[in-house]
Amino acid sequence: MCTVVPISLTVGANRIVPTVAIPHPLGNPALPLEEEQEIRRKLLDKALKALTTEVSEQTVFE
Amino acid sequence: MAKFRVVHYINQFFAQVGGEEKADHRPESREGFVGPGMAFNAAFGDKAEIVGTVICGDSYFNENLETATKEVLGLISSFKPDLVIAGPAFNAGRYGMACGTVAAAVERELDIPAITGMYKENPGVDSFKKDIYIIETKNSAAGMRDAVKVMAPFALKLAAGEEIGASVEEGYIPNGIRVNFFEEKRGSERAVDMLLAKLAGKPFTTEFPMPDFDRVEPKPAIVDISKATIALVTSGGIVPKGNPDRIESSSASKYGKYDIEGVFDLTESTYETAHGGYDPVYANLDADRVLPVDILREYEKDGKIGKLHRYFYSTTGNGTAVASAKAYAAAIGKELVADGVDAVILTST
Amino acid sequence: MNRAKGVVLFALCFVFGRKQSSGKERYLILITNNPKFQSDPEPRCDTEYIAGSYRDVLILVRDRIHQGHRLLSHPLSGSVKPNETPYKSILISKNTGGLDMDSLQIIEDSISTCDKFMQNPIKYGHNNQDALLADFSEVDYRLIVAAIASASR
Amino acid sequence: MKLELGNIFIHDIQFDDLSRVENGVLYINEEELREHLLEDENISSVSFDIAKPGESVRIMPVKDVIEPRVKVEGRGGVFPGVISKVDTVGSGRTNVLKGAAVVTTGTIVGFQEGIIDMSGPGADYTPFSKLNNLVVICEPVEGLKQHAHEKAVRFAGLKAAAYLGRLAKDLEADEVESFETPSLIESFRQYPDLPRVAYVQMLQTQGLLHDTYVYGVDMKQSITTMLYPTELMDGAIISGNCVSACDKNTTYHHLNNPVIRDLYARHGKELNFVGMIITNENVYLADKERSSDWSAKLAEFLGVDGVIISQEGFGNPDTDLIMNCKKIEAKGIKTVIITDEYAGRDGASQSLADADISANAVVTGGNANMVVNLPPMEKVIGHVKLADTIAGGFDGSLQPDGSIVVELQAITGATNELGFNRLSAR
Repeated sequence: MCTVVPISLTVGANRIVPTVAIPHPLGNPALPLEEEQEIRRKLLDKALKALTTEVSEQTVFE
Repeated sequence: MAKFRVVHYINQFFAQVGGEEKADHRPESREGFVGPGMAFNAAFGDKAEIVGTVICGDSYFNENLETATKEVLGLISSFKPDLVIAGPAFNAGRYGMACGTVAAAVERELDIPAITGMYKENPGVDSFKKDIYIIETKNSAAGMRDAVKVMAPFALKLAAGEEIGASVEEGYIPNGIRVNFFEEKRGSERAVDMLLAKLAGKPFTTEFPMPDFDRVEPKPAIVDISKATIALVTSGGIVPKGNPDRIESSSASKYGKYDIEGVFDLTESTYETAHGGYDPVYANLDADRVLPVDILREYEKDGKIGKLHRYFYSTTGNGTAVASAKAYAAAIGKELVADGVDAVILTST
Repeated sequence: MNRAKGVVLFALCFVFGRKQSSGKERYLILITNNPKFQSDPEPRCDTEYIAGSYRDVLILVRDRIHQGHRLLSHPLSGSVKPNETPYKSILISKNTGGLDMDSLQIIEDSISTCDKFMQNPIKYGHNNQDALLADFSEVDYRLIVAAIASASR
Repeated sequence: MKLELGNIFIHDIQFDDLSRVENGVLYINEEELREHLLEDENISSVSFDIAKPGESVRIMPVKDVIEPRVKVEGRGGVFPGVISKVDTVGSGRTNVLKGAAVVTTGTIVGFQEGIIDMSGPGADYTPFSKLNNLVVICEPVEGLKQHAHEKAVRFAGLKAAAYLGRLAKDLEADEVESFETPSLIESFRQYPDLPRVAYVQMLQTQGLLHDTYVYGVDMKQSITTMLYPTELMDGAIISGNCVSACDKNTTYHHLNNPVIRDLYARHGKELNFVGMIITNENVYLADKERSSDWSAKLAEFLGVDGVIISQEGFGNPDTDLIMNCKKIEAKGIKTVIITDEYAGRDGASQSLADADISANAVVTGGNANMVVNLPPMEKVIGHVKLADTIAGGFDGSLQPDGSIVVELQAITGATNELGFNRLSAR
C-alpha cells in the first residue's frame, strides 16, 4: 500500500493499492477520526481484495 | 623484494578429488600449488609464489557455511599469506558462492587482500561484487588461461598496494565505485560509435548503467482471507515511542521487530515515526495513518481476517540502499514464513 | 500519466498567461532562505522566508509537495553546488492537487544530491565571507528572478 | 550549407611592435589590443600574459576560452549578433589560428572558478594546456554589478579573439577542411540507405553567470530550434557561463564542437548527419517540459533514426537530459547521451541527479568529484588565493607550498559533456 505507485511499480511490487498521501498514506488529518477510519477501512478492504485476487503481473488495485 | 606468499582456494573438482560425488569433501590444505594453481604460479614469475592450497567440497561449504568458512580461514591463515586467490569459479554457482565467501572473509577477518574470478552471471557476483574484486571470466573452465592472465597481475597489484584503476581497465566486474581513467577515443567519438551500434542492433556497453530492479513472480491468491494470518511491514518508520532500536531517519542500517500483542490502537504517546523523508507531524499524532493496526484489530475481532500477526516489522525507506532493503526483506520474509504468516500488507510512505 | 501531465502543463501556461495587474504572480509561492528576498521591496509573488539552511529549504519544499503543491522551479537551480552556497530559492504552486510525481522525483533527487555534496567540506563561511555571501545571494536571486520571469510569460 | 575552415597552425605567441602572424608565430602589439578593449567604459584596466604548453604556469580563475577566427569568404562575420552584425554565418571560408586561444580571467564573483595548468598532472585534464594562450586580465570600473562585469569580460574576450583572428584574414591556410550539410531532401537523396542522425545540444541557460547566447539571443528566452552545424564554427553560439568549470562549454568548445566534428567524419560513410537541434536548460520546470517536448518534436520532424544528446553543467540539467532522452526515445528514435558524473570523492555515490531506464546508452566524461593534487607552479596568472573558494576547492585547498588540492570540477573543461576529452569513468 503506497502513495507513490510508480515507485512500487519500479521496484517490482505485484499487488499495489494506492493510498492517500505520503505523510499519511492510510489517513487524512483534515477529517474527524471516524471518517479517517472509514478511509482506512476502504483501503484495507482493497488490500484484502488484492490478496485474494490471482494476478499474473504487476497489478494496481485502484 | 621477497616474493608475496599466496594461498589458493579451490574446490574438490579443480583439486581433482572428484566431481559431484565428492562435493561433501571437507576442508583440507596442501603445501604448494594444486591444479590450476600451477598456471597462477607460473604467471607470478619471481614476484609471488603459491605457498599453499586450501581445498573444500562445494556442497560441504555451502551447507555448513559458518563452520566451513571458519575452517577454511584457519587453514588459510596458517600459511601466513600476503594474498589469497579463490577460484576462478567460472559459472559454477555453489563454487562461486564459496569463492566469494572465502575471499570476503579473508579481507574482512584476516585483513589480507583477496580476489576471485567468475562469469558475470554466476550468482556469487551479485552477492560479493561490492565486497571484493571479482575478475570477469568466461563461463567455463576453458577460460582458465585467459582468467589467469588477468587475475595474476591484478592480484600482484593489489598485494603491492598499488592504485587500482577502473573496472574496464583492470578486468574486474563493476562494483559500483566509479573510477576515472583515460579512454583511447574522446567522448564524442565513443558516442558516435555507440549510436551506430545501437542503430544497427549490435551489442554496446553503456558507460553508466542506470539503476535496475528485480522482478518477482506473483504469489497465488489467498483462498480464505478469514482464516489467514496477516503481518504488517512498513518502510514508513513506525516505531514504539522513543525509537528503541535507533533506526536511522534515512539510509537505515537496520529494521525493527515489534510486539503488538494486546495493542489495539497506535497513539501519540505510544508510537511515532523515525522516518526523515516526510513531515512526521501526522504520523506522530496517529501512527495508524501509516500502520493500520486499529482497523486490522477490528477486522480480526469481526472475523474478517484470521489473525493479525503478533509482530510488525519496520524500517525507514528513504535513502536506504537497495541492497540493504533486499537483505532486510529476505530476513523478514524468512521469519514470517517460519512463523506461519500467510500474507503481508506492506505500507510505505 | 503522460496525458495528465500534458493537461497540467496546458493549465499552467493558461494560468500564467494572465498576469495580475499588480505585477504579482498570484499562483506562485517562493520558498527561500536568501536574505535578499527579505529586503526585496516588491516581491513578485508570495514569499515564505525561512531562517534555515539550503537543505532546510529543500525539506520544506518536499513537505509541501507531499501536501499536493507542485514544484515550479528546479531545486538545483544554478551550477553552484549545495556545499558551496548557503542560499536556495524555490518556486512552488500556490494551489494544491494530487501528488505530483515529477515534482516528487525531482525534490527527492535534489535532496539526495544535496546530501551527497554535504559530505564534502563546506565551502562557505570562511575566507572573504561577506563578499562571497553577497555574491552567492545575488546569483541565487537572479536565477529565481529569471524563473519568475518565465512564469510570468 | 558548406563551410571551409582554413587552419593556420600557431606554435608560439610573442608580444611585439606589430600584430601579425608569421611562420606560425602570433605576434601581438599589446598596446593596440589594450586600447581596443578599453573602449568599453566598464573596464578600467586590461593586462595580458602569455601561457605556452609545457610551461610551469597556472591560469586561474578562467572565465572563457576563445579560438581566434576570421571570416574570409561568405556571409557575415564571426560571433554574429555579438561582435559582427546579425547575418547567417556558416558558409564560405573561415580562417582559424589553430593552436592559439584567448583566455579571459577575472573575479566576477567571489567563487569564480576554473584552473588551467600548462604542465604537470593538471595539464592532462584540460585541453587548453595544449594551446598557446593569450591571457586577458580585465579589471572592471569600481562598483560594476556582477551581470555587467560578466558581460564586459565576455565581450573583451570575444573582441580580443576577433582582433587576433583578423590577422589571419589574408593568410594562406596550412590546411583546409570542408564541412557540408545539404537540405534535408538533398541529404536523403544522397544517402537513402544510411541511418539518419541528428545532434541535440543542450545549452546552459539558467540566469546570471549561467547563460549561453545564440546569434546574440539569450538562449533561455528561446524555444528549442535548429541550426546548421557549420554555424557554430563561425561563433553562432557563445558562452556566458562562469560556473561549473569542468563541465561548462567555453566558446572554444562551441567553435570546435567535437560531436559535430565526429558526426561529419562518419557522414556519408556510416551515417547521414542531417543537422542539429539546440535546446536550453532553464530553471523553470514548465520551460524544461516545453523545451524537451520541442527537442523530441523536431527530432521526429527531421525523420532521424538516432540522435546524440550532449549536456552542459551540473544538477538540474540532469533533469533536462533525462527528459530529452525519454521523450526522444518515446518517438522511436535511438539516443546516446553524453554527461559527466558527481559520484562523490570515493566514487561510491549516485552519479546523476536524475535517471531513467530509457537512458541505456551513456557516455561519461568522468567523475568531477575526483580529488587531484596540483603541484605548485613557478608562475600564476590571475588570483591564486581563490583556490579555497572555487568549486571543487575547499578551505585548505591551497597548500603552504603553493600546491592546490581540488576536485576535478575546478579544472576548466575536465569532464566536458560534449565528449571533448578522453577522460571517462566506470
